[in-house]
Amino acid sequence: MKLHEYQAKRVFADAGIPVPDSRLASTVEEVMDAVEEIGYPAAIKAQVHVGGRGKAGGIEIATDDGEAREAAESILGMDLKGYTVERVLVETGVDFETELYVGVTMDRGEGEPVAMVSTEGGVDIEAVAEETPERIAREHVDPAFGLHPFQARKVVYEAGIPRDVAGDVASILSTLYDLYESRDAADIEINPVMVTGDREVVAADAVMNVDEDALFRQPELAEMEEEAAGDDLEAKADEYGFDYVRLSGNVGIIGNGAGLVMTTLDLVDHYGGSPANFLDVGGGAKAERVTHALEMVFADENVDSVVFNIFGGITRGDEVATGINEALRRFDEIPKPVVVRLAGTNAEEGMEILDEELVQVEGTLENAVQRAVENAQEVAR
Amino acid sequence: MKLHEYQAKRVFADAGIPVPDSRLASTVEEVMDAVEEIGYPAAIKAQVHVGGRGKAGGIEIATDDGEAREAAESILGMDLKGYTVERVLVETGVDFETELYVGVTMDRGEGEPVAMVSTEGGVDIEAVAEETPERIAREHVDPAFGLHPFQARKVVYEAGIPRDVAGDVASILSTLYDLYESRDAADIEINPVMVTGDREVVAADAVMNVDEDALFRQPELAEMEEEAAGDDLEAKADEYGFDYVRLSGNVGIIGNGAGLVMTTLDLVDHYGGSPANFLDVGGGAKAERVTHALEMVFADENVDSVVFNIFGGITRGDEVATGINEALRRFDEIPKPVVVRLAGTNAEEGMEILDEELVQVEGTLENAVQRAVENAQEVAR
Amino acid sequence: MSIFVDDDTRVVVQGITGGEGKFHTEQMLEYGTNVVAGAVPGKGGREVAGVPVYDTVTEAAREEDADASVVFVPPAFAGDAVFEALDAPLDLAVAITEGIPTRDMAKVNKRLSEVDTRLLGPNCPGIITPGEAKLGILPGDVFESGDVGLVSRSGTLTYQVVSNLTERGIGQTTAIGIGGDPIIGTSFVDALSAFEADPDTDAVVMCGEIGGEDEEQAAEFIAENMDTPVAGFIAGRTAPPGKRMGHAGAIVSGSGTGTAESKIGALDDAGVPVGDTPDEVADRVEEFL
Amino acid sequence: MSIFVDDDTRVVVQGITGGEGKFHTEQMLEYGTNVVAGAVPGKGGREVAGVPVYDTVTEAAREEDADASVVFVPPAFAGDAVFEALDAPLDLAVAITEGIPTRDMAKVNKRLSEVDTRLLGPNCPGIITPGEAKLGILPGDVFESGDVGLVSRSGTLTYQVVSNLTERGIGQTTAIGIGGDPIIGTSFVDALSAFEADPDTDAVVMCGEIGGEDEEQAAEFIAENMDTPVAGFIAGRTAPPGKRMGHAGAIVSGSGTGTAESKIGALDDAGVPVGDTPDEVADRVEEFL
Repeated sequence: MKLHEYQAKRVFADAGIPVPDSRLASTVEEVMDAVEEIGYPAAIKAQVHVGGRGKAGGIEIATDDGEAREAAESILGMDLKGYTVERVLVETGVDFETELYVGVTMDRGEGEPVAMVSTEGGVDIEAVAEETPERIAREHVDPAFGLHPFQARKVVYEAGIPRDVAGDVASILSTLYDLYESRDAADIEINPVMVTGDREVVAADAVMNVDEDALFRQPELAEMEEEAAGDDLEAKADEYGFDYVRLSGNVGIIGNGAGLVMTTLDLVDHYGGSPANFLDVGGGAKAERVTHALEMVFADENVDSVVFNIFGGITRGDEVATGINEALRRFDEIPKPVVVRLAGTNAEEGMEILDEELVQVEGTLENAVQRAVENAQEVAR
Repeated sequence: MKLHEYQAKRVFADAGIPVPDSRLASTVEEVMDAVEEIGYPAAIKAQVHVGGRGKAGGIEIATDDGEAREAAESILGMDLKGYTVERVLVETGVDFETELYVGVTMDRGEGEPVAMVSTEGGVDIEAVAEETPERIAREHVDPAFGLHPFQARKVVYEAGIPRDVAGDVASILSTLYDLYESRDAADIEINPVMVTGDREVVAADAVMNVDEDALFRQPELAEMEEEAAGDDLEAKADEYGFDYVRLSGNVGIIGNGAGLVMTTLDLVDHYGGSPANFLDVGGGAKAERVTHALEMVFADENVDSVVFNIFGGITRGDEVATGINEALRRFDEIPKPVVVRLAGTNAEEGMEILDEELVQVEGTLENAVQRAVENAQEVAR
Repeated sequence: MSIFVDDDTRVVVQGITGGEGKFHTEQMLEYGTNVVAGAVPGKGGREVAGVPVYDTVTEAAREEDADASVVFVPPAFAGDAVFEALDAPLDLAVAITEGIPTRDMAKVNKRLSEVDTRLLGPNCPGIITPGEAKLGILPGDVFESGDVGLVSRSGTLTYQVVSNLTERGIGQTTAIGIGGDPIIGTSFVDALSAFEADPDTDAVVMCGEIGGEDEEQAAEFIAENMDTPVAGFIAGRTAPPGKRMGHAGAIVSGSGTGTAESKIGALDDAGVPVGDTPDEVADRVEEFL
Repeated sequence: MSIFVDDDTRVVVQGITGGEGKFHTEQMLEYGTNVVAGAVPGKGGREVAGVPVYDTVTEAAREEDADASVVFVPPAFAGDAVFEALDAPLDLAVAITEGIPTRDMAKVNKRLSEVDTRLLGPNCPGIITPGEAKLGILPGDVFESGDVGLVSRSGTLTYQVVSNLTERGIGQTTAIGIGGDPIIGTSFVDALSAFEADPDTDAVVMCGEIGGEDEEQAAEFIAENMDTPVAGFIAGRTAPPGKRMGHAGAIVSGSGTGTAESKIGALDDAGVPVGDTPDEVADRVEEFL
């Protein structure tokens, strides 16, 4: 779960990391009130979950009321890569000399968190990591001990941070690690940390992703979660607790288990079709979940055909079959042809339960996918 | 640094450990107000730093006003093993079925904390440890990870705590370990944890010793420290920052370094004398500290003779000699004969500085101690 | 022969009194697995499916001589349950639980480096040595005893590939789901190395997926250390970058690492034929035998 | 020969810019110790007594090829400083600092079990190989090169016993103060075992004190593993139970463990003569040679 910049900055500021003075605003008038309080120059920054806000026109610097109003009017309500901007953060413009990068994430290869510091702040850090990895100093952290103070200093000095701000940057990194650990962050970063002319350090941006699996013990952060904006179907999937990704093709795919669903997508592609989505109903899916899954895929207007691929371990074929029948009986007419393939636990019972007036039953994965691809081609024709 | 029961209970209660309702009282009237609020039966418990309060008459149970007043009058102001009782804790009497023991301390052999649980609560746990060690279940804790929840459960079940309260006792132990760790305790225990008829668990006593070396980062606990009651000289030593222990003999001993001072004590004994104290002026002792040390030892009326034994590493012989001269010149007459032996860094310079009108100088430890013992025997004669 | 588990493995089920714990204990017993105890704090003294329950894993291991556990404990408590298995100590812990916070698994991972216990998972279907023992939730009747080892990051994909093998009469020595999380105990390399050492395993199937670099490391290991032939499958060829495909580990990062192309390329370089479909994997295996 | 340090040892001083750090750096240099660097965060680029200062121990070790450190950092930061020395990694860290919180040392102790670095101390006077190198605060002119190893929990007592030896012309291979805290790095057994392996050490003096069970363990080790003769001294015979005698570790517990009697008895049983006075210890050593 990704926090908005303004939310992450609140978390950082509460932990003692210096951030610029700022106000959240959702109308032009609120923006004007905010700039009156904080003065100029002021940054007006769209609060949406998309990368590259700046380049896309989501961040403006205003030096007077006219510019502030113009920026507010242009940003509020704008469409930023499919997301409507409903709020902006109005923030004191920081007069900086240099921009640094500080972050903590999980190195999954090592199974350990890694703290990162670079003097290449203010730019796309993934590009730096790709092109000049030596410009990012890294320090692995033993998760049982946490980040030792000496490690924070070490990585800061190895990154080449100037000595006069090294202590402050190390202190920000230590706090960032403490937040990473205590707030169950998946990753957490400040890009840039701005260094001002009088050698103060300020967190000019704030990124924090929270481990979804740990939200149960982070009630304050869980409260910050919003209904996923943007795609209605992805919001719906969140509500149902499905792993769902919308894609651009026309073959709807439902299955159980991430690997098998991915494989089904790959096979659709392999047999000349194009997947419309990834939808994993999860283990032990009961009839109701199956119904919800079918409803979701039918609701996607791009979908011309559906393949339903269940290999039962925990999930039982008879329950899936019942769910499919139930879901489909609600329709006067089946909106899109559905191919079902059941295997594993209680698969035979399931096959018998399935109503062949409603669905096409196939015995192998390959056949099921091929038939669904053909169905889609027919509908599209 | 040892907390009083009432202080430790406040720390425990703030952390969520159930404790009986209680009030602190320093007059009989305050005791009567307290019992009116909390009702009967009430325990009235002397708040002094001595073990075995109960046996020594420092704890009484009152079932009515008459008994409460009588207990308050007898306990407040009483002398308990040399300490005057100035405060009592007035506490709801708990109607218990069984008494358990729960504690955490450092196992120095392993260099790891150890959590301990026993069904033998309410008695002298050191006696249990001595006589029936198998009645105390122990679980070592990896200090990098802390006490895992499973470890708390494991040690509780292995101690034979009844299943219906095991979860609650494990939870108290987990909290106790968190306090041990976060509050820099040297040891921490509840003896007894009382189990009531309706299977509630309550911390009926509370012991917490804090690592003196960590008080700098425990400001709340440091505030609870009082001037050491009881021995005025030990209080004075605290003030000066000396390691000082008062003993029963008549040869005053000042030295630098714990091992060497202990050895000086042992030699006094070896040569037929009896040490009056252990006083370590520490490393790098300057003239002022030496002066304070001499004043302290002279102030002990048991002392008939003093031996001053310095082997300089950090500590320099010339500075010590200057301090001795300064301290002794303040007296019209030297109250007790002082033998000085200097060795190590700048020892020769020191020997030259020493005023032989004030002190007797010896070149070896053995000679110095023998002479001090003789001096004491002469004075005592 | 087999790796990691066989009919001598004595299993304790952590969380045996929960819905899934109970259901799969019955399934495991029915399969013939030697389930000797359950462990649930506060539930000691009961029985589930005829299996005695203890309050702690230590007690279960001591009283019933258990050497392996299957963890069905809910995610909030599962990290602690794995620590308990490592402490007992057992030889093997199989963590079925999905959704354990990463922070908890990072600490488990650290402890794993200090002990001898093998962890499978979390978020895995378990392990099966057909005809001898299954520890986990795999549907037993898909598997058949034989000569092929299988290791996979995914549960249902494992069943799919195994069914393609079994249908052709190709049985398995042992099949292992290592789990789809970013931090797991046993890796591809660990499993491959055990299969290489097993004289009865004549070929191995490795089912990878997008995300991470475990498949690339496995390819390197195979090229350098394995004589036993390996066939591969990689799920997620059509997955777009930046989208998490169900498994917490299955994500192609924006910077291009973790792609199916990279993994398939690495396996190709190591001489591992990669099937385009599960059935093609079975073709490759058939050619080996 | 010698143990742990010699004239090849390249030393970094942690906390070199502080009062004690600076004073003892000068003393160490004067003694001939190969002090090659200092490490103090934020003070990189300076010089102290002609020695270059770095911001981190890692940098100091890399740039000056240091393999040992002496820690003069204040107690609140000394635990972290030791971790830094272990991480660099150095072969030896000597922690002079007194008063490090026990919680910090418990964590250091855990890390010590995971690395190869040797820690001496904390709360110790250091180590000296007479004529070659001293790391710490020991007064160099008390020591004399020779054939006797010495290990002690106490600083000034070490100087006392050594001066009794030196006065008789008995020199030392290496003298080690292991420190008076409850949790220390190198133990008596560690030091004794190194002396036993050193062909130039013909006899060893071990100065213990009340508290803990290290002397008892040492006695057992001597009886089972040592051919080199050992003479002992135990301080604190007259200490009453329950009173802490200066050192945090020097306390006879109420339950009777840690007494001088127990330690002297154990050494007697191991065939180690225990002197009543430091001079008597020198007598025993003289008899060995």
